[in-house]
Amino acid sequence: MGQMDLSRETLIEVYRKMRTIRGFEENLQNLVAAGKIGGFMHLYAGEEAIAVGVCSQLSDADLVGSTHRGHGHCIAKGVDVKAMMAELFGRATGTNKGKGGSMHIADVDKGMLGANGIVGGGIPLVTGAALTAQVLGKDNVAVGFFGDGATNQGQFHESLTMAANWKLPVLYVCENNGFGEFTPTEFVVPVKDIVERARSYSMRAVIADGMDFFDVYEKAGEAIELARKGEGPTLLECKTYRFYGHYVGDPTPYRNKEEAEDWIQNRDPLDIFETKATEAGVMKSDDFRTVDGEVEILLREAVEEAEAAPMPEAADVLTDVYVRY
Amino acid sequence: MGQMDLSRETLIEVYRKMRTIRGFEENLQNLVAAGKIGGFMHLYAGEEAIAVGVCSQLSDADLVGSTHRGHGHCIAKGVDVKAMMAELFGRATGTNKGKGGSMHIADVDKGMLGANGIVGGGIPLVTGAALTAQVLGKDNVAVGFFGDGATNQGQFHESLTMAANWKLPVLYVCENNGFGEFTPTEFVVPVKDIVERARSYSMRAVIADGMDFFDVYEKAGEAIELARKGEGPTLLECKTYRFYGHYVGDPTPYRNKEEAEDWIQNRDPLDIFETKATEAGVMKSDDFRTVDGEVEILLREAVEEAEAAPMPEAADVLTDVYVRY
Amino acid sequence: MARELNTGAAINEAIAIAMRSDPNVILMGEDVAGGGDRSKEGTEEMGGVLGTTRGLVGEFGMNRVRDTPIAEMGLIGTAVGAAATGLRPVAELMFMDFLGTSLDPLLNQAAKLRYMFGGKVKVPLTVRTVSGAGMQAAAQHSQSLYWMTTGIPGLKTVVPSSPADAKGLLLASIRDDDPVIFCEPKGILNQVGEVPEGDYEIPLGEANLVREGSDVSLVAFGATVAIAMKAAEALEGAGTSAEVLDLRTLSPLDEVAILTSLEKTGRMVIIDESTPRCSIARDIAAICVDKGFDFLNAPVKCVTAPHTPVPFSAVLEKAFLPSAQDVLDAVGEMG
Amino acid sequence: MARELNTGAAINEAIAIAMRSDPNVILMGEDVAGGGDRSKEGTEEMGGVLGTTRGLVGEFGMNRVRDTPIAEMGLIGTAVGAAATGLRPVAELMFMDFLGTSLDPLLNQAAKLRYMFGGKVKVPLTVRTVSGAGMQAAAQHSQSLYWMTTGIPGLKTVVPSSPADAKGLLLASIRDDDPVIFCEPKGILNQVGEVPEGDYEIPLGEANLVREGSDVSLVAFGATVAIAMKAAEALEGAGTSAEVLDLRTLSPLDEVAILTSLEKTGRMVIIDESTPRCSIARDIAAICVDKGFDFLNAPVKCVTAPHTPVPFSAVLEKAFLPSAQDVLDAVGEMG
Ligand SMILES: Cc1ncc(C[n+]2csc(CCOP(=O)(O)OP(=O)(O)O)c2C)c(N)n1
Ligand SMILES: Cc1ncc(C[n+]2csc(CCOP(=O)(O)OP(=O)(O)O)c2C)c(N)n1
Ligand SMILES: [Mg+2]
Ligand SMILES: [Mg+2]
Repeated sequence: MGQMDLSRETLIEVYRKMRTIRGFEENLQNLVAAGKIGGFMHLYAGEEAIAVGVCSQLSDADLVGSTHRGHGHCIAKGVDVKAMMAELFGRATGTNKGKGGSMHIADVDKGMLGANGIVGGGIPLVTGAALTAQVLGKDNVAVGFFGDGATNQGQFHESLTMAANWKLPVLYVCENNGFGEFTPTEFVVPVKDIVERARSYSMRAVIADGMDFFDVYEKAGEAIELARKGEGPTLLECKTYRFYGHYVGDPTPYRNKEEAEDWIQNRDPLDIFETKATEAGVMKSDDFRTVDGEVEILLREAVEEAEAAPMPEAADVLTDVYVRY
Repeated sequence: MGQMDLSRETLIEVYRKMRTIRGFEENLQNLVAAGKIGGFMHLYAGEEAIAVGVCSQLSDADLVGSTHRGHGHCIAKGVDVKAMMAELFGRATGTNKGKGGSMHIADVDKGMLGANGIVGGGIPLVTGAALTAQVLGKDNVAVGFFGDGATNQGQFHESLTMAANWKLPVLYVCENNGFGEFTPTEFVVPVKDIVERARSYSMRAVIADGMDFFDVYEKAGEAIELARKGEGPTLLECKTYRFYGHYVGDPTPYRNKEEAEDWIQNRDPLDIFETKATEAGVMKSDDFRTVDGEVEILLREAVEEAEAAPMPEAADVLTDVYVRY
Repeated sequence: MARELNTGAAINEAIAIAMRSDPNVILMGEDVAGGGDRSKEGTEEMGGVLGTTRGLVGEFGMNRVRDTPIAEMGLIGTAVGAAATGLRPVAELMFMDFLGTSLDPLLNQAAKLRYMFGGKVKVPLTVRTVSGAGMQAAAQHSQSLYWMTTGIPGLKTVVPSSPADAKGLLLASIRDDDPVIFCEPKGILNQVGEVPEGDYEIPLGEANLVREGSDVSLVAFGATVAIAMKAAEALEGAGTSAEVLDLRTLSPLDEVAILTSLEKTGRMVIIDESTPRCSIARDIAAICVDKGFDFLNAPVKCVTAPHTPVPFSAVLEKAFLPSAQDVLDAVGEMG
Repeated sequence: MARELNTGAAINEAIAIAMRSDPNVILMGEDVAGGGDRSKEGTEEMGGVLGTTRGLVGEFGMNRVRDTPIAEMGLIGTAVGAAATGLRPVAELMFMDFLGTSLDPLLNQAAKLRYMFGGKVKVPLTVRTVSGAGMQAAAQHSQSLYWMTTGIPGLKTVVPSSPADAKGLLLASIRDDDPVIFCEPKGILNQVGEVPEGDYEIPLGEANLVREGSDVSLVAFGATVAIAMKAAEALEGAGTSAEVLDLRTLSPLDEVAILTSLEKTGRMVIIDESTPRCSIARDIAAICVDKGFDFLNAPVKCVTAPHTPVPFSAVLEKAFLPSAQDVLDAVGEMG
């Protein structure tokens, strides 16, 4: 696919998603630091091109499973940003009625099977979603996002084995950001590229530049098409970097300062997108600044409305465990 | 290593081990059918060359972890055959005082960390044994035996990842006998050769003919030497076949009759050994028949003594849970 | 004449009925189809290591009856994902001991998704699993871990005590919209009994009063119901009238039935083949000393296995398992 | 002046002392050394996600302080294998919820090896893990699953309630020859208190009577000890003398101390931050209604969280966790 086959309207929406994710995370960084939001918070900033590159090719019927670093996948999959913000504030109006928080934010109506606090825990879930599609003969696909660290989990190995055996319509997207918490990937993952691991499942595997929306879009697109056609799963490794620490508050002493600077200054996925879309003559600087402004307003409203929204009732702690009691 | 570097004395002991395993399993087949021994029973007959090929190069300080199909590994590692038989009869004189049975038969003094009823469960245990050696700077190694089916377990994936990262002195021996219970390997293991899976750990991997003692001996020997020298782990895949069903009583409708006949008639590891050792002029027919007779006597005694041995006291159910109560 | 089946066959029939009546029901697990030659679909298959699912692949085909790798975390996790997205999977966990290799998708996903998502998803999953001792299968193949699944909010746990109950409870479990752990105790798998034909459900959460009595309540479930019945007969001989309550479902628990029986008799023994600490037996005893305090005329006794792994030797396994004699002793100790 | 430390620092000190006094003690877990530049051993490290093990790699080096992959089954399983072959590993399971991904080596190996082998092996493993709610970490990072490990014969389970206890109990756990699950409740991690210098052990299996009283026994452990103390003070104001027993160890359990207190007061409330079914609270209540029946003057009350997952929102998490008010209510209900 030529990268500029996408229309201006589409690219504007792509940029809007990426900008929204970035802004959402920047807001959170401040809100958590200010003590307004509690819980464990992992930010997606820096990895926007992956979530948006993949999810912009999915419909609501396609199912996505995510990680502890899940805000980006939610926004990319079309989950309402205001309801997300309300969730993080623990409000009754949140996506999960305040019961989930950052690590469990979800919206099944949008095909978002949830962030997941268990590293590797989302992988079998999307494998199961793909199984549903296959058993029922539907043409929707499932996509599982996970980190480099998660590829060491048994759940990764077992799920990919099953998907390979059954040729399930699933795309596994590894967001290789070079670290699992504070430990560099190369200390604990004994392969140079994560794609090597696909050989254990005779699975199709592709590497993408996770900072470049167009590269992710193209490679994910092929894989999704193959999956829809019944040609089985792909492991897509996206090389990326997280711009903040592992969690909000992480002082990141473990990472190389120059390396971090280089990624943040020179490989920002939003900058790369802007440059490419501008150079191709499809979008103009104004387009970007307009979106920037709109996103800023949206997020400001999201925070204000979330702060003003009602808390759940204490009695709500008892509901939603079972369908039938 | 030239295969006939081994002395006649050594080869006689090798054959004795293989013959003992075969005879042990044949006895069990009958004893279980006769209702004299209870529990779940998985026989090793057909795979003798692997256990003996590997374990004949290990000392008591080298640690071995096994599977539900563990009698062969125990005998090869030097566990007392009479105590083993007593264990299977549930006697107080058994290796495990009657508390373990077939799936947990063990003798840590002989470096045998036990059969294991959990598929894949022995793999982290031997990885830990190798860690002990590395931390304490000892030169002993650990060996984990497991089936083709076990390579689908998360414990396999996680353990090999750790061993690769740390270059642990461990040899992983996959006994690929073409089935996991009743399901052919190719239906559930999405690689042609199990060694492919070593790529996921950048691990050295070798295939051996599991029916040929000499091939296993040579390839295991190299791997053990590398491990002892601190050069890290190897995955050794041994192609083999189990002569009986998955468990005693399994009618094996799922396996191809001709294929089974072919393995049993033409690829019996004892026959192959006898032919090679005879052709090389190191052992004579008489040597074999002498061992056969000695083994028969040993096993007859083992069964008689086990049957005559005392049962545990009912009160023993309460002991050996904790070191300190 | 009434038709008799063993528990395994009753379970097989329940699965077949559920699959016929709902195309979203699938069966998956290690060897549930049963290996063999895939070109001859439905022939020669083994149908699970104990043969419980034999023949189902023949009727329903390999799209709906799936052999999985030996990978419980993946198998159960995939079933959870399938359940959350429209299927109603029946997943077989060959032995309950394998919760060790499959806990996460049950503990952290199936049990919690609905709650974490604010009620916006349901997980209609049934995990069938063989529990209990009695086959000399030793420490890693004999555990009664239903206390573990009962302790996890969001899961339901069912333990039938007869072929007929197994069928009706399994049908109800499969059709329940919550994740259910359905235990098949080794002690009842070969038990033969009358099993009604056709489609029927036994509701989850309702205990079954299998014998009425006035002097002491024996609360049991699964394989211990037979022990309780045997003890009740012996007690009758000695002039003590024992009531036997079969819980059928451990979660949700029929507290009303338990307390009603306690109110009637004032004395209770709970018989549980698992180990004692944090067991179902103790859970129920605690409910009695809280909500049933005024009814109590004697100590509540728990008859359980000892706090040890399950031993192999027949002699030891027998000493490990609770017996009717243990129940009589407990009643005796009550004074 | 007495030296004060928070619980995390007390734990760090205990590990350092254990490692200094025995070369077979090693520390392993995800980020326990703390990532960073391996060429500068011991510098800049994070020391665990909560910083508890900071600095240890500097003193003991990377041979004895090992960062593992995010692979709990492999990490804990390897630690079990190491423990069975001569080391005395301290393995960190970052959060107790991750029992989901690490149960098998604990349930089916560590807990059973000794028994299955007829007593011929020991597994001197300590698994340190953070338990409990209170940080809005939601359903998958807030569980108090010590009931699960307590229910497994062969494992010991320890839950300290203060920095000083954490240090002494951890030293005893590491030196114990059985596998010990050592819980570090979120509720006490930042608690500051006096901690004795040097090497001392607090024996496993002995409860600590932290407050004497005559009217009601409050049995607590870990983070609920503070709740019990608060309730005891409030009760004192209302003229009720409450005794507070800190269990310290859940397995082995100090039944004598529990029954002695019950004998004295005749009334008991057990406070447990886990969910109710098959909980420690109910386990103890069951012991009371069996062995302590003659001492009982009132229903035994269990104050626990409800039978739900742990919610995220602060309002809901507060409603989920037991409070001193809940204890007062329970005492009130006893009549
Ligand atoms: C089963 C499990 N183990 C450990 C953790 C703690 N943990 C949370 S995020 C994380 C690092 C994950 O690394 P990676 O998969 O590379 O994702 P990233 O954070 O880099 O996006 C860890 C260890 C967890 N949440 N779940
Ligand atoms: C965790 C676990 N899952 C399933 C089983 C049941 N089981 C016992 S042996 C076996 C087959 C193992 O196949 P493989 O690893 O190839 O070994 P083989 O029997 O062929 O020697 C299975 C599924 C088990 N014991 N443990
Ligand atoms: Mg990462
Ligand atoms: Mg096999």
